[in-house]
Amino acid sequence: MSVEKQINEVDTITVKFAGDSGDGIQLTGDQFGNTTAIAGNDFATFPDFPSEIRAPLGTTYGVSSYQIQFAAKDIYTPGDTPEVLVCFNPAALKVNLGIVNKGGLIIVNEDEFTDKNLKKAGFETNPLDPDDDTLRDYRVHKIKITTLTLESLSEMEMGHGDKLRCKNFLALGVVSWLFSRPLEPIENFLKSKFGKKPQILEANMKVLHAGFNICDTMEIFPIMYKVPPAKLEPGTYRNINGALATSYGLLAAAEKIKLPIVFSGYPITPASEILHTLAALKQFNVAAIQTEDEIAAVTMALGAAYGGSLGITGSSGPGLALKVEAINLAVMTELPLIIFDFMRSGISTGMPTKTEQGDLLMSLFGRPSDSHLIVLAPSSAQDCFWISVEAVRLATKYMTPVIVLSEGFLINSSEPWKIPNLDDIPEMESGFRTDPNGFLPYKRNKETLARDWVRIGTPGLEHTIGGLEKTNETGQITQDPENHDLMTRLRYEKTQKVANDIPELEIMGDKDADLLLVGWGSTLGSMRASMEAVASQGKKVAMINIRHLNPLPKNLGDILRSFKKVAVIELNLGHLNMLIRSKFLIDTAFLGRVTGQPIAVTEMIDFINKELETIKEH
Amino acid sequence: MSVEKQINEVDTITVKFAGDSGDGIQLTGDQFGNTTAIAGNDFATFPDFPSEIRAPLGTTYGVSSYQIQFAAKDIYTPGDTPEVLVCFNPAALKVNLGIVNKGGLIIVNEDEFTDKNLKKAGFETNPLDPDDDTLRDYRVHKIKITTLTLESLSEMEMGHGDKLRCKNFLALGVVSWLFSRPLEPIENFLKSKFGKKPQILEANMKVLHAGFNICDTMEIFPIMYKVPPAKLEPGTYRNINGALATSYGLLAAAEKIKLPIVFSGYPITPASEILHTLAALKQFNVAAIQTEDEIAAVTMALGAAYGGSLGITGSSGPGLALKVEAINLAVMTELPLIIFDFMRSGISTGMPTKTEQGDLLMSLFGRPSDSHLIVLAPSSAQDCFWISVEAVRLATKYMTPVIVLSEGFLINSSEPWKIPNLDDIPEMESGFRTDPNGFLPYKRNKETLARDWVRIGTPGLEHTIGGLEKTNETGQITQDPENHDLMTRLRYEKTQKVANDIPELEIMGDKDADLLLVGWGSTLGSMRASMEAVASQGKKVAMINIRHLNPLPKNLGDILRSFKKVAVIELNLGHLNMLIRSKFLIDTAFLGRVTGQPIAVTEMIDFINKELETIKEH
Amino acid sequence: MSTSTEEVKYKANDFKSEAEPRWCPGCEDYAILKAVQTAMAKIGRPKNEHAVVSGIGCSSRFPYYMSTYGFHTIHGRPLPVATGLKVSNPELAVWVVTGDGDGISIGGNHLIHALRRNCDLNILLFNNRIYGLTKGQYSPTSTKGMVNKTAPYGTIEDPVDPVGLAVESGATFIAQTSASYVKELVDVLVEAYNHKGTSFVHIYQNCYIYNNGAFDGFTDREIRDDNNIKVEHGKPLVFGKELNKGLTMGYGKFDIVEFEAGNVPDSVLVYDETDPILVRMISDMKFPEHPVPMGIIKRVQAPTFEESVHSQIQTAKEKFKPDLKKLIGSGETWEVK
Amino acid sequence: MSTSTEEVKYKANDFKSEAEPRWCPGCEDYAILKAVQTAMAKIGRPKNEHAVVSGIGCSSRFPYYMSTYGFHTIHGRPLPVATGLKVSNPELAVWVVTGDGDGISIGGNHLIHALRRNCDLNILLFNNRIYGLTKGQYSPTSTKGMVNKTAPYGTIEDPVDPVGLAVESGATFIAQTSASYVKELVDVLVEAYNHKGTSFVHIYQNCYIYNNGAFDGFTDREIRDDNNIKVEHGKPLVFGKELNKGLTMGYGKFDIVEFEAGNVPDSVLVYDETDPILVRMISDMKFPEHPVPMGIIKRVQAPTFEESVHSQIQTAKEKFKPDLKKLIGSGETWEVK
Ligand SMILES: Cc1ncc(C[n+]2csc(CCOP(=O)(O)OP(=O)(O)O)c2C)c(N)n1
Ligand SMILES: Cc1ncc(C[n+]2csc(CCOP(=O)(O)OP(=O)(O)O)c2C)c(N)n1
Ligand code: SF4
Ligand code: SF4
Ligand SMILES: [Mg+2]
Ligand SMILES: [Mg+2]
Repeated sequence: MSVEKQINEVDTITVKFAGDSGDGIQLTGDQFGNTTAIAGNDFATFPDFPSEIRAPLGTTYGVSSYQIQFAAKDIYTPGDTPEVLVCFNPAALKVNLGIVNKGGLIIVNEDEFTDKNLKKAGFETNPLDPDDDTLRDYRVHKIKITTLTLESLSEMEMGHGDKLRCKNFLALGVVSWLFSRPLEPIENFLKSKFGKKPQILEANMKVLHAGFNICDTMEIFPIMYKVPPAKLEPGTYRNINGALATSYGLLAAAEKIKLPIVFSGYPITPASEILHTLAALKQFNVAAIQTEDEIAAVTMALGAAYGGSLGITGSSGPGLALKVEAINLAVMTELPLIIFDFMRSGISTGMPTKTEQGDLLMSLFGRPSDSHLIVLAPSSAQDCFWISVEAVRLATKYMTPVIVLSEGFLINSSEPWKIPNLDDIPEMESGFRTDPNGFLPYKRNKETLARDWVRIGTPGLEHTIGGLEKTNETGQITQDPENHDLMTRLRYEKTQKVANDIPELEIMGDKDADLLLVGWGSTLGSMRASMEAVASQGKKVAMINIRHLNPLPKNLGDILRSFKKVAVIELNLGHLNMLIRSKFLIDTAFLGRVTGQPIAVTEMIDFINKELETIKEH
Repeated sequence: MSVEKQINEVDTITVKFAGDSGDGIQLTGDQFGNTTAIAGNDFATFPDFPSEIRAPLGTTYGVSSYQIQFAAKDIYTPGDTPEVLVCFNPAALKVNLGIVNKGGLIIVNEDEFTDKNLKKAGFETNPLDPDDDTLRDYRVHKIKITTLTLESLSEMEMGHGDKLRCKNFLALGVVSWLFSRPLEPIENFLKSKFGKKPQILEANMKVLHAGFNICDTMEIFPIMYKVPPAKLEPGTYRNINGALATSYGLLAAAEKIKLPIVFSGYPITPASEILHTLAALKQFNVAAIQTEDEIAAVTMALGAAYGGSLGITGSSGPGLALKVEAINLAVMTELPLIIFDFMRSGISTGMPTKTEQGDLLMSLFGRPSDSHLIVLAPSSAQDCFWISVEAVRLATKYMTPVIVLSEGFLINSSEPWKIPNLDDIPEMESGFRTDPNGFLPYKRNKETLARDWVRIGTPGLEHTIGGLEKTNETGQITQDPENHDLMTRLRYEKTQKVANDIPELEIMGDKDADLLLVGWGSTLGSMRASMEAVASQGKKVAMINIRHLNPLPKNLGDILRSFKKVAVIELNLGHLNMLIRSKFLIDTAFLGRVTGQPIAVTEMIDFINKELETIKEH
Repeated sequence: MSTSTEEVKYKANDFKSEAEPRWCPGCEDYAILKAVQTAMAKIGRPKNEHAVVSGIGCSSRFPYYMSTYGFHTIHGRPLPVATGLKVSNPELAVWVVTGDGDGISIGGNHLIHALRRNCDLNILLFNNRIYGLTKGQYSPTSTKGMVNKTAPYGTIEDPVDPVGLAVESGATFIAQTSASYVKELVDVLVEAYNHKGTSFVHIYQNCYIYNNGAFDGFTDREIRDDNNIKVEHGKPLVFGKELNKGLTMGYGKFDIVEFEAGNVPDSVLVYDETDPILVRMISDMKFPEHPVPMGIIKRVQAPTFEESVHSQIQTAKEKFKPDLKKLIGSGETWEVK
Repeated sequence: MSTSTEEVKYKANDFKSEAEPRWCPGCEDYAILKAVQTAMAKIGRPKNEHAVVSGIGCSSRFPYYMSTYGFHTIHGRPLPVATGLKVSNPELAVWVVTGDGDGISIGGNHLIHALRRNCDLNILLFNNRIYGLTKGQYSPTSTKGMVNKTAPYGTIEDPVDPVGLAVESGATFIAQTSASYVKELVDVLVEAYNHKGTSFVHIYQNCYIYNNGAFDGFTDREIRDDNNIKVEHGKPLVFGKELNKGLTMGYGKFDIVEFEAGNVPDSVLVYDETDPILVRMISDMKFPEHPVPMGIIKRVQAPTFEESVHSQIQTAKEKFKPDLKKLIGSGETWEVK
């Protein structure tokens, strides 16, 4: 295909697809992401959808969207605001209008801008009317996506509805042309997906090419964009989201420790993804069980951990709330239970499909009495893989529950991932005790303070555990006052011991800076982007991202104290902030936002600049 | 009865009764407490019993005990260590041996010191043997309590077992004599209890007097004690424990706000007491409902609060754990749900009948996302009354859940209580909205930020609430990012507003001291006793007890900052301590103990002295 | 509190809120919504006297679309919330909307205990044999072997029969119907309301997106007359397109007899909704050997929970005057001067 | 895994721990403890191959007194814990000890779902119709009107029938007996063990302290033969001190016939533990109109949960080789040089 348009080479660009939940937006986004990956760009995505399954057509609350930033350099976020918005209907335009960059490109499916749809979306006038002001600041391209789809399929013998369902591939063809993307990856996908349905395959292929070709022939766009490949580390890459990375990490850990997985869960957005993924990967010795509720889920996993398997469960806030009592039993019995919490927005049901970092304090302190366990948090989609491995390593080595605080945002967002060599991951030991000699159920390893893990069934090691307080070493139940004080402290100390076994924190950015940004979890991306933006203006900033939240890395205190000012950034009203203040008595600055979205890089930059000003003034 | 013995007048004394769970120890203690009250002493009691219903006879883990300190002056604790120990069997002696003051008096039921019982209790030799060293440091009085009981009832026609069951009243007679106590209150009790069983009444009366008389005739004790009446504020007094005080406080509040109570609970030690008490007081418009579990308990109470009643529930740690999700719904829907947590020892089942202050952080932070509510804690048995009233006042005025952190220790322990004049308690307003004009479910009162409480059924105010995030004021569900941020902050601010409506903290002790002790809940007693003990050595100490734990009283920061050193004391590993450090960035000292028991005054005094030394050194 | 339907005071639309329902196009929840609004109009009480309490699920979005009082609670817990509400405000008409996941999986225990408590609630269980809101996992009523997101190799658990569970739990009113039988549904809802005590209404509801056609086997227009049997108190147990089949008492279960339409033999049983034996047998019928029963399966009178609670309060008041000053001043007291 | 009892390998005492039981003197929990130990000796597997999982309650203290593996979990949750254990270690004999509060009140939902799952667990439900450990509140099996700590004016809820609930939940093995029938109890326990799938054993257990004599009405030595009926597969349904009464098929329920001892009429039914109709009728009998059934009420074969879980894993392995490197490297990949 010869292309003679003006080609605009850019470093980084953000594109957003938006439409009805039924429009196949997520699929379109994913496919575009794939072509982007194969073109060698770095990228990050942000799928965002309503909690309704299929809200009534054309309503604003039914809008689903997929944002992707891709670049010729390392990038860390899906971008604050899109330069290009592809709207499948008026509602999608309505919802996203405010956020497109001035001068940005808006592509709309003109067919959908009917009076009825405009009214549904809450438009009083038609923004596509030549004399309407709404879109004055943008470069608008109207394409009759529906009509073109139907036209290009006019010869095919298939239902009208089936034809309509192809329209997102027309849009994909258009956008592929616009960003000089090859169509092969999408074609490959279509072939693998519809291999058994040749008609649908053919239709989608047709429409995809139609979309691409009309751009050539109809001269819709005066320019095309080109984003050159990023300079990534050499290796084999794939596209990964947090859901897959989490599951693969668990499988890798299970292989390394040579134990089967019993994953029991109760469906809940966004945690269900993990249950779905593992249920389809039973061949890796995974019993993936849907239970009657979250209490059954966590106790079943605990029963499996007691038996000698990897007992794992996962949920989101409302489900975690139900698991509290059982997690305390796991702390008391010192069993290696692993609990994933995919944090979502808001107290109670809140905004189930939106993201937040609101469960940190609950994970640390949300159990009756002094109850301590390990808390980890992945900082990116791919880090979910490594955190899964780490969770298995620490839970089994220290015989303690581990909570992994993951995020709705990480589950769904994707990025390029250099596929790791599994052989590089160290083997792990289950360390099952088999020797009856001198066995005492609560006798501890001197170094780790862990008690022995016994595979239930082992001859000679019969013993009973439970939720009542027990005598140190022997495990006999007792109400002895000093023993309870001792055991409470031992359980606490065991968790603290883990600090000797985790990597120290590494400072990113300028070690000589006055200001240190502190964050955890998914804010890594936007913090890094903000830090680099500020640094590029010649200002000094440093940052850390904490992946081990309990215990905290040993060098945290030293790092904090070596900066004039420490600013904590979180998607909550101040969880880590409270922890740091109480532990290190440092008067931190704080930026917390709970909008259900990542904090915009621009907002963070403002915050950083303000803090830098304050330091100067002093 | 003429008494010509030497009478030893003492200021304060601690007595402990100990025996098998079946020996009627708690009843004996209660009765002795009553005579003490009527004699005009101040006193404090500490009943302590095993979690088994009736553990096998004669075992150490089946020992039940009741400790009481009484005095001619104000006292604050049941005493660290008894000067007088009454042992009903060898196991009771075994368990309590270490704690009796050197030179203290030990009264034993000699009959029970058989070989079998000694072995059960784990004695290798008989400590009553003249040449046995075990009891060398004590003044031991052997009384054949069993034999004497049977002898004094030899003429009565009743079963052997029934006769034996009277033996605790013989002991009560003995102790009454020893402390120059009148028998009338006990007689009155027996008459009211056994009015319908004349034989049992007669037998117990006989035995009681027999116990008293043998002391006269058999010259068992060389001395008697006399503890003169304390100078209490004038008024009518009664003996009260925390369970009754809590329940009466709720009834008083319900009367003041003119609303019925729906109290729904699931049995659990030690919270069940409240359910039992209220179930027997239905005449006060109380629906006391036992549910299938704690989740039903809390949600039923929530349904009642939604309807427009006082919806109240109560539990202990394991039950509170199950209520987390529903409490978050109450925070989200802004309904006046009241949750009692009678804290008990240990994570998981722990030590169910023992006390602890381990649920503070959970109450504050143990819910997904940023979820804020009011947390109160009574500081003594009688304060349970006032905290109940305060909980109702704040929950209904601010339309928010309130957690009352009470303690197992407070439930069971008793003290003299000057009966309040109910007319002095201000009336309260339910403030139900009835006016449909301008009604919006989430519109807030400007001063309190509370939304309107609507009695469900009111015409014209129909609306729907729920766990999804809602638009400010209108209450329509929404996923608008900025709205969620706003609502999260509003919910937080509402709780903070309460600080304007609660009493400021009052400093006890010496305001000019260098050292401030900070505590909450039941440690009030031992902290005060310790502070006064140290003060009596001429050292300056001050203290505060925090009853409002969220929000904290407004003057807390100023108070903390006005002392050189702040020391936090808790029955946990540092909950309030963490809060204070993070909020005020003060490098506190800390004393935390989790033995299931109150911290001993002597231990606290050592701690205070050590802290005073440290201050001096600086 | 009047339930007269003679004077038409309300229209279904009076019970409709301004919010636009957010269910998928094609979802049968719409039909149930309409039926409830129609039933309320027939019942004739103003909207402020109704409260709709729901759990979490597609079905549980229900209260938002009603102009009555509504409480969208948490997953599995609408029943105790509704019980608390009813005990607090006994004059309200309290409706509970729940799903097969909400009401039988996570909320199964509350269901059993609510049914034996017999609080005057109207429970509508929307059974689509799937988890809709969380996008297609199996529920406790999913048929064994069904393939779905959490069971890519098919489910391995035997399904729960909601009506059987209700019978075993001692429910005093049990009805079964389908969202596609709108008229019957409305009638059942009015009767459920009229019943004093817990009414359990099991409604087959098609989830268009994740379990489409789940009930076609017996609700499809073509075949339903041969696969359903309408049970009605005092009426013979006949079914079939031509009403040519009937149930007779067999060996511990019903036998099916065929006859010429119109000539119902005496052996065909006349249904008695108060007879525990017939109730048990009707609910023990297994499709497809037997037809699926539709209508009011059980209705018996018993004291309601809230009545008992309040009558005990009354008894207590008669026995002990509620004098708080006296209570607090009771026991051994003493004067300090 | 041998269940042969020919060679006596173990004595009851081999399954006794050193801990002294802490139940009240007179508690029937002692008798059940002894029976379980005796049954284990008969079963003939070493103690390390048994695990006893319990909830919270007097009954749930059980594991401490056994020399096997034991897990004293939390209130109401022993069943999912045991299920996780059994799925993880299918070769173990897993016993669950629970109470009427633990298993039917807070844990009722897990019970229903465990029974329909059919994991190979042996569930022993100690029913004393009271909460023992928390000192005397009513339980879901307490008789209506019973006065106790939380119901000073009497309970107002209809009790749950554990066996009926088990039948409705599709349990594959259901037995009922009493702690005072030690020999029968031991036999039932051995059979429960032998059954592959969930065995539900409902045991009437007298709480000496808080509900003494609760079952005297039908377990008292004097009258029990007239008030119990021993159900046994293949044996006629006869009872009475003289074995002079029997059950016959009536109108949807059993009729009782009397006859001369020894002359059992043909109309008396022969029990079939696999017949859903007889099972339902036996469990629907209400005391005192009918005798209380004792023995094995139901026993049918069905795939167990853990078998199905592992066979799906097997199927998956056959379908997809478990190659993790390949999996992680799957999808669109690309090289960066
Ligand atoms: C404690 C908790 N666990 C899980 C969820 C997620 N969740 C929401 S609805 C639902 C099941 C819905 O199924 P059903 O009750 O059948 O309703 P339907 O959507 O099919 O109408 C689940 C698991 C939740 N909201 N809360
Ligand atoms: C979550 C939780 N709620 C309540 C309790 C208190 N509790 C312990 S045992 C029990 C009931 C015991 O009754 P049952 O199961 O019948 O056992 P029994 O003591 O009669 O053998 C209760 C309510 C608890 N331990 N945990
Ligand atoms: S997912 Fe199913 S049940 Fe839910 S709204 Fe859509 S069609 Fe209805
Ligand atoms: S309270 Fe009852 S059930 Fe519990 S140990 Fe005592 S007698 Fe047994
Ligand atoms: Mg459903
Ligand atoms: Mg019981």
